[in-house]
Amino acid sequence: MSGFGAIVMRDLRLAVRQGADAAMVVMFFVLVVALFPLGVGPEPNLLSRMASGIVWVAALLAATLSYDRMFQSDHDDGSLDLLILSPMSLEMLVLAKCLAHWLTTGLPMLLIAPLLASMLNLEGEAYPALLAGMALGTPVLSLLGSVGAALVLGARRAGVLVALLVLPLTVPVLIFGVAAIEAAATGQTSRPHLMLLGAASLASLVLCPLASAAALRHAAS
Amino acid sequence: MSGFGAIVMRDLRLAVRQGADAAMVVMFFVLVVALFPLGVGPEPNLLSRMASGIVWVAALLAATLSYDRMFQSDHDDGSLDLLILSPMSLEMLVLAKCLAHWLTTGLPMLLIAPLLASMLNLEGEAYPALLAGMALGTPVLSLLGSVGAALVLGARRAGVLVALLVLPLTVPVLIFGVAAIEAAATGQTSRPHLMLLGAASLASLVLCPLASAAALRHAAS
Amino acid sequence: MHRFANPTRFLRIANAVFPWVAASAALSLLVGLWFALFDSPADYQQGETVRIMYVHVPAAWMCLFTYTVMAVASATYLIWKHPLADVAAQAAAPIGAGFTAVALATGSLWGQPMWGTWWVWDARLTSVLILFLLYLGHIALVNAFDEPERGSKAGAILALVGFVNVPIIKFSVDWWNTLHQPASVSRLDAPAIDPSMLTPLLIMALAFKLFFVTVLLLRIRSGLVQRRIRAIRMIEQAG
Amino acid sequence: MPLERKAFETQADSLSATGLTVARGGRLVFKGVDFSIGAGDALIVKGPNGAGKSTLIRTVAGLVPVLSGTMTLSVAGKPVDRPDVGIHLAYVGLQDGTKPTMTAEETLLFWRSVHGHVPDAAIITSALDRFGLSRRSALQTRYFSTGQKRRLALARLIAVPAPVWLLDEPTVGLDTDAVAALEDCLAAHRERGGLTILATHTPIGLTGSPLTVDLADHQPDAETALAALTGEDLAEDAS
Amino acid sequence: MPLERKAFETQADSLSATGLTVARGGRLVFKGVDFSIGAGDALIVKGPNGAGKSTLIRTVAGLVPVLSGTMTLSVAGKPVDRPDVGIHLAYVGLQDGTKPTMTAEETLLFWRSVHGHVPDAAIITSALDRFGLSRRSALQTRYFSTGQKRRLALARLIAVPAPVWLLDEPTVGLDTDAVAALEDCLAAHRERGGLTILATHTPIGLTGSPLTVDLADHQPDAETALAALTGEDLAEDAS
Ligand code: HEM
Ligand SMILES: Nc1ncnc2c1ncn2[C@@H]1O[C@H](COP(=O)(O)OP(=O)(O)OP(=O)(O)O)[C@@H](O)[C@H]1O
Ligand SMILES: Nc1ncnc2c1ncn2[C@@H]1O[C@H](COP(=O)(O)OP(=O)(O)OP(=O)(O)O)[C@@H](O)[C@H]1O
Ligand SMILES: [Mg+2]
Ligand SMILES: [Mg+2]
Repeated sequence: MSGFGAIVMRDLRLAVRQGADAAMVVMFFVLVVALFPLGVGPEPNLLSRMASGIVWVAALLAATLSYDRMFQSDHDDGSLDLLILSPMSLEMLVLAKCLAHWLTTGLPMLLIAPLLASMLNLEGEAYPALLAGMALGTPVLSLLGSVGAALVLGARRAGVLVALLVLPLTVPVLIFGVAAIEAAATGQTSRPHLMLLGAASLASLVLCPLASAAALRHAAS
Repeated sequence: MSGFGAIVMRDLRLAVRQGADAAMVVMFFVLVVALFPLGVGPEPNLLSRMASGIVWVAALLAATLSYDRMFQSDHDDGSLDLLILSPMSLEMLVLAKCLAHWLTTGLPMLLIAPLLASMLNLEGEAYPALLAGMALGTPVLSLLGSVGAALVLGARRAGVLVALLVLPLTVPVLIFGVAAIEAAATGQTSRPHLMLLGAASLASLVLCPLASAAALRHAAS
Repeated sequence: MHRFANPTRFLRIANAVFPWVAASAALSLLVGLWFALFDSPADYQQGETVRIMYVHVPAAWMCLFTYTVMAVASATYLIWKHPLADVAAQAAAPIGAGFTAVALATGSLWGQPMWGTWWVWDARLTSVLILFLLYLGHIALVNAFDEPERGSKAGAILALVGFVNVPIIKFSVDWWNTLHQPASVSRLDAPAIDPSMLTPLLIMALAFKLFFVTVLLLRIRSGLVQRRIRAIRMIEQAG
Repeated sequence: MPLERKAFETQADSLSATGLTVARGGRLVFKGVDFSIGAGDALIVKGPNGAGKSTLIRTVAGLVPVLSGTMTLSVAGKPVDRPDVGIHLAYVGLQDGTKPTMTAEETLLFWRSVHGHVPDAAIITSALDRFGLSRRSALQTRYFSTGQKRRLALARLIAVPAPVWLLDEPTVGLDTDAVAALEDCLAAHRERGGLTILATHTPIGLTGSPLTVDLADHQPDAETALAALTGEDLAEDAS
Repeated sequence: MPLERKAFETQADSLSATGLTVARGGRLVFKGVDFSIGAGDALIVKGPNGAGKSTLIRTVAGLVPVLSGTMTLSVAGKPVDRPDVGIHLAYVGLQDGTKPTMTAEETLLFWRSVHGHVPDAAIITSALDRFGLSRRSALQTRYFSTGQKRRLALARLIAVPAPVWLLDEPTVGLDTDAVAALEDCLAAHRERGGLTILATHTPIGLTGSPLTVDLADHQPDAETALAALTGEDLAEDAS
């Protein structure tokens, strides 16, 4: 098995064995979505107007909570040193990590999002935009997250710090994702917004691994 | 200096030295509040209706992110073993920890909340209720947080797990806190809600240290 | 009561009573369902949808009941350290989660015709959703430790702390003006509801209780066996 | 508070255990360990990797629960009840309990006040001196090397006096000077009538003839392990 | 991919450093360290706590940047350029790099495939055997004791062959059997013409006459420290 595959497999295995990370992220996602109606009151029409925003904000926050696990534990137990010394390039390493992270975070959220949206009674015609948006947007979250996670390695209180670094960067995802849904809900086309999301995920697919790899190089020592 | 004071002082010192934890929690608080207008659109009247909810939800989430630091690092570096063996009672230890946590989390949020509320143009007459609510509510967050933080010690994925355990328990705080503001905003009295908050914080002041201490007792090994 | 806390003795008793409980559960369920589906009138206002009540209400009652059982068992475990109480609490959690899920599902199915929406964020519905998350959190916590002991203790403490939610659910409808209870209680308390509707409801409630006991016995048994297996495996692996 | 004063006036006369049996992660680690040491005695815990040395020491400290067996620390003639045992112990484990952003001096001062001692600059300095850290006393411990952290952990023994020392592989990562310093401290401690339990792989120079337990002789065989870990005994244990 | 194949076919002929000077945390750790070892040689890094042993080893591994001085690893006649050096190294530091929920076997298999080796059960088993872990091969490492984790970390040396071994206090926490096993491995490695750099406080039996660097002789005095840390040198270094 190639180094890439080995790392993805291992991270998935760890996620599954370590008390189902994926499940927990999803549960947090659900919790955040559940908190809002409590905060802003139950009026269905108000909620359905905010549905898209709430779901996306919840997704951002849930993802944020999960970033620290990307490299932190490898850093703490010394695995990262060994991975850096291994023959595989750091960029590949980062990509493998991001893929594993997306599979245990983005994908499950993508799958549960429609259910939550329906609980916030989102308009029916908006669902395709919601799904497409999340499918294009969640990878960006994982990729940007890797940069933040790599940058804060060795810093104390990495948890909150990474949130601070990454959240602002992921704001565009939030905006386009919501815009796409709004457009669909109001009967306009959501293609432009989705295109932008796609562009964002392509760009981050190219750039983020470079940035993360650079950060990782300095993280050792 | 008594053991209690020593622990409070030390935690504060650590918070200050370790890249200003307090500042980070507050910044996260601000970020979450800032995300919403982006998510749900900028209409002032809509926002002002949601202001109270948004601020409280943000407070809950920001607090949630900070729970893991209550005991985790002491657990990882072995300090907790020594604290458990020390002559001071675990309940006192927990109270000291909660006080330090509140001073570095609840208090700063309490101070900045009015500013954020005004950014979401909350009605003027609601501010006293907002402040009173947060003053009574944030201690509950710290106290309940200590229970969650103590429970997940040594658990895998403690970070997300603690969020899952504590958020549901803190929901009543959210509900009463928002209700108080809403009442004030709509010209009714917010006393009953504030009374309930006060009752909640008294109850948790008595019960949470016991629960946390029990959890800590089993956390070693 | 300590005599029953001994796993082996408990197993003997459990095995003895199990068939009867299971049988009566199945029977009452059949009878209840038959009444509920065929031998009870459709509601003059709700029409056939009222039949959802016969599943929803018992399930809803059970999700509160189960958590109470869990809390009591946990307290017993923490105070008297009965391993059996611990096994029982852990065995109850998934069942309770199941009942809660059913209450939520049937509730929202019922809500569609009644309130014109699958879901409203009123106090009761939300607090039940939170109860559901508490169940899941409990299950997650118990399984998140290397030391089974730690998981048990942590789970027990959480169960006790989380118990505050039960009265909140129970009285949410009285504390906050919600969409939920008015629709329900008026319907139940009103003389309009005649035995033809109340009897099946009560039979179903009984059936759910028996069903709970049945599954609980099963899970406790397998829980005890699991511990034995884990012990054996650890020994042959690590010697 | 009285609790806090107790800490440093005491003088333990004996620490003994009989039939100590401990399980971790659902697995029996060792069984039937007996020992008894009096004032000035040192007990060396031997055994191959994984025999249970660290576990035994943490058990004595009360950080790991015992499955069966008894342990008694008697101070001033009468036995101390379990929760208070910790007060009389100084435990140096594998983790150093140092905070990266606190200086060596602050660390020791903190532990003194937690144990209810008056902050006493002289003692702190002498403790740091003893382990050659005086030049680094004002340096944050994140700039410390492995061995320097270990030295700081050991300096706690001087800064926070206690009648019973529990040391888990104290020489790990220490250079020869530091080992010598530790040996002096041990000698002085036993002079004063202090008790010591010490797990180590490398030889440590100890005056007199220290007692030893070799955990290799206490490894459980399959049957006992199984019996001890399945419910029954736990239940009996609880009774 | 070629990168991955390179890893285990190589045979290093020499590793040398001249005038190695390193700073950490804005503080000069050691200066002017020179060494040069050829096939089959072992270099022992000595020095009191805080002298810079770990730092030196991590510097050689390329994990810590050098302030000034040069380092060259030559493989098959020609020097390897910095980024690729890691490929030829096996580094065993103070952290074991084990995951609590992965079994010993999985851990070694993972490191093999990361280094582009074919998964080879035989080698894994022999590696675990070598360090007396074969009976624990299917056990998750969270159940391992300190020394067992260390053994697993060392087993990596066998499971993932590399021409240059960098060992930082490899004997820490090992019992006598394990130390003996390590000594055998070292002998065999040097037989094969492998290079070894090794930091230790405790004596390790090494065949032949190993070279040594004593970092006590390379501690910086105040002015050099200052000079080295002011911009100029860094600039030169960068150029
Ligand atoms: C997902 C939505 C719903 C949830 C989570 C829910 C939850 C509950 C709970 C927890 C109870 C038990 C109350 C107690 O024991 O005191 C209950 C009872 C009841 N529910 Fe629901 N419910 C939902 C929807 C509905 C709907 C749509 C109706 C019909 C209009 C309904 C009618 C009733 C009735 C009649 C009772 C029994 C009366 C009583 O116990 O006071 N529920 N429900
Ligand atoms: N992370 C760090 N940041 C800054 N300075 C450090 C760091 N780690 C170590 N140092 C400094 O570098 C010096 C050398 O540290 P190093 O760990 O290499 O020493 P060592 O020889 O390995 O000591 P030991 O024998 O205790 O392992 C120490 O005196 C310490 O002050
Ligand atoms: N956290 C844990 N959970 C479960 N089992 C554990 C845990 N820690 C250790 N064990 C088991 O207990 C046994 C004893 O561990 P312990 O650390 O006491 O051994 P030790 O004698 O200190 O070994 P070493 O010489 O390596 O320090 C080990 O064989 C291990 O399998
Ligand atoms: Mg040990
Ligand atoms: Mg070192």
